[in-house]
Amino acid sequence: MRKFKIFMDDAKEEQWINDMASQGWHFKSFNFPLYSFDKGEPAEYEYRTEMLEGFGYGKAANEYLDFVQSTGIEVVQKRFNWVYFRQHKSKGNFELYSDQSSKLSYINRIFTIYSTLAVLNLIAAIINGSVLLLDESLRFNSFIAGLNTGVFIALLYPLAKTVYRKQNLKREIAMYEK
Amino acid sequence: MRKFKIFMDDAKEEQWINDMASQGWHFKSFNFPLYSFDKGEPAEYEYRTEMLEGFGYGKAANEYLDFVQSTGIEVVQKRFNWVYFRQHKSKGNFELYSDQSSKLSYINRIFTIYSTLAVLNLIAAIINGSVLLLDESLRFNSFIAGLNTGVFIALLYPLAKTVYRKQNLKREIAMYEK
Amino acid sequence: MQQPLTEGVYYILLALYEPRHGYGIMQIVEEWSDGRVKLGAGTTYGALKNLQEKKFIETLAGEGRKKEYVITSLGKQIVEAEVTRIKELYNNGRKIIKAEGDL
Amino acid sequence: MQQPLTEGVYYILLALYEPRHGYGIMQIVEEWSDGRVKLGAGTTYGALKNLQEKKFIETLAGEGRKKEYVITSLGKQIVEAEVTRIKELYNNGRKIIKAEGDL
Repeated sequence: MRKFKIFMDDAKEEQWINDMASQGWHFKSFNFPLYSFDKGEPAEYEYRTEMLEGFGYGKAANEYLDFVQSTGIEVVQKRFNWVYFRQHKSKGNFELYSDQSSKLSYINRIFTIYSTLAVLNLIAAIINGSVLLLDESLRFNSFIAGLNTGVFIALLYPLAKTVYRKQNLKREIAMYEK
Repeated sequence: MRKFKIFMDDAKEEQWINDMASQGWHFKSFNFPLYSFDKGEPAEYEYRTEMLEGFGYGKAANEYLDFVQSTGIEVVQKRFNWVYFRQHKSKGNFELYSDQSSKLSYINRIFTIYSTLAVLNLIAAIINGSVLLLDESLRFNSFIAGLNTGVFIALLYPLAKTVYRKQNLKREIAMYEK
Repeated sequence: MQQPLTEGVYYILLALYEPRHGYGIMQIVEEWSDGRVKLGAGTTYGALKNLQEKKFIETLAGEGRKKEYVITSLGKQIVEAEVTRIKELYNNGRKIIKAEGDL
Repeated sequence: MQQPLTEGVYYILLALYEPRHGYGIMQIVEEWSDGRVKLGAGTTYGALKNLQEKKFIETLAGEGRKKEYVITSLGKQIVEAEVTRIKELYNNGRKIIKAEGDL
């Protein structure tokens, strides 16, 4: 089965894939903007997504994926630095990060990527927009400024969600060791 | 005694005040750009500086300062959200934050302030600079763009130092509980 | 599931089995740990704020510097679960280290 | 001054008094803690990296999935100091809770 879907929030995407799995639709692959599923037993697998460090290639990424697989976790799909994992429910609860400080460092990784993209788009939008202020005939700048502004606004949502998750974790970490 | 000095880095300012104290010059006040010292016994006091939350006024700030003073620590000077504390050496080692997670949340507070200022100045510099690209007669924008760029560059130093301190602490926190 | 408490929070909760003010907490914790744990004033203040929000401790009558804190029954449950967890860590550690010593 | 280790790092170090690979560590820690501590694969991987950098553990021969880790003598010193610290926490906690029970 295929489904058309676009997510702005990685936590929501993961939740949706797990909801589908609990109905017997097991995630197979995502090729923008289509998700493919196989029919199976309901609630057989638990899925987790992860953004790898850097661009998701090279020795470090391979070593990490190899390690994760050696613990019985399957890599369902890897696209650049974005990975879909799953584990059979018979092996119990499935979390890649089991303590607060490693959860926080993972969220910081996501935050860095989103905020870098947002700042770059904001700067580009401002440059193109400022140029427009003085010469309205520059149609191309107008298009690019609009595009940058759109991307910037679209990024504010996942960025705000990430900041919210960071704040919650930090509050916990001040009191609990993990 | 008075000394003319400007610091871009709060850790270096604190270090310098403690170096002066170890020579018998006890920090009394700072009124930009002059530091005043009183002559006393060498190495009698240990000094700590802190950036309070928000603007340093209101009930929360007063409650906090009251609490700190109740443990025998003196408030030497408070300027907006910037406070100079000291404690007599006979009371032992003096640290406001004794564990990694509270140190980290304090460094995050400093980081937020520096990075907000830096981003605001960068944006202002870009707007004024872009306008100049198309109309070189705008002298005032030129001055402001230069000023913003200067402030932005000046802020990169404390910002980089803060990021460095953050990274070090986070590495520790992943392994050690405090 | 009980989450591990930080050392500072654990000792602050233990100290508040008797009502104490902030500085009193810092002094008794230093004494109990034989000088090892010196809580900073900023750290203690932040922890007391958090623990009040979580309702693990509460304030008694008293204003400002004389404000006294005491552990709640919820706080006591947390401490007891934590002592059980620490006992598990201690027993496992002692077992492994001792086995090593016998070699 | 010994800094408190996180629970996960403490158990990983204890597990490596015998050479083990990553998954072996996760299994023995779950067993020792009676199912309470389930280390995530990402958390374990990150901790092993950090502990190697600090020279608290080292790798034995073996590649990729079969790579085995073992504690160093520096790591053992750290664990022993940690057991001493945990014993202090345990004794203080037991003392206070027990005094309470007598009331």
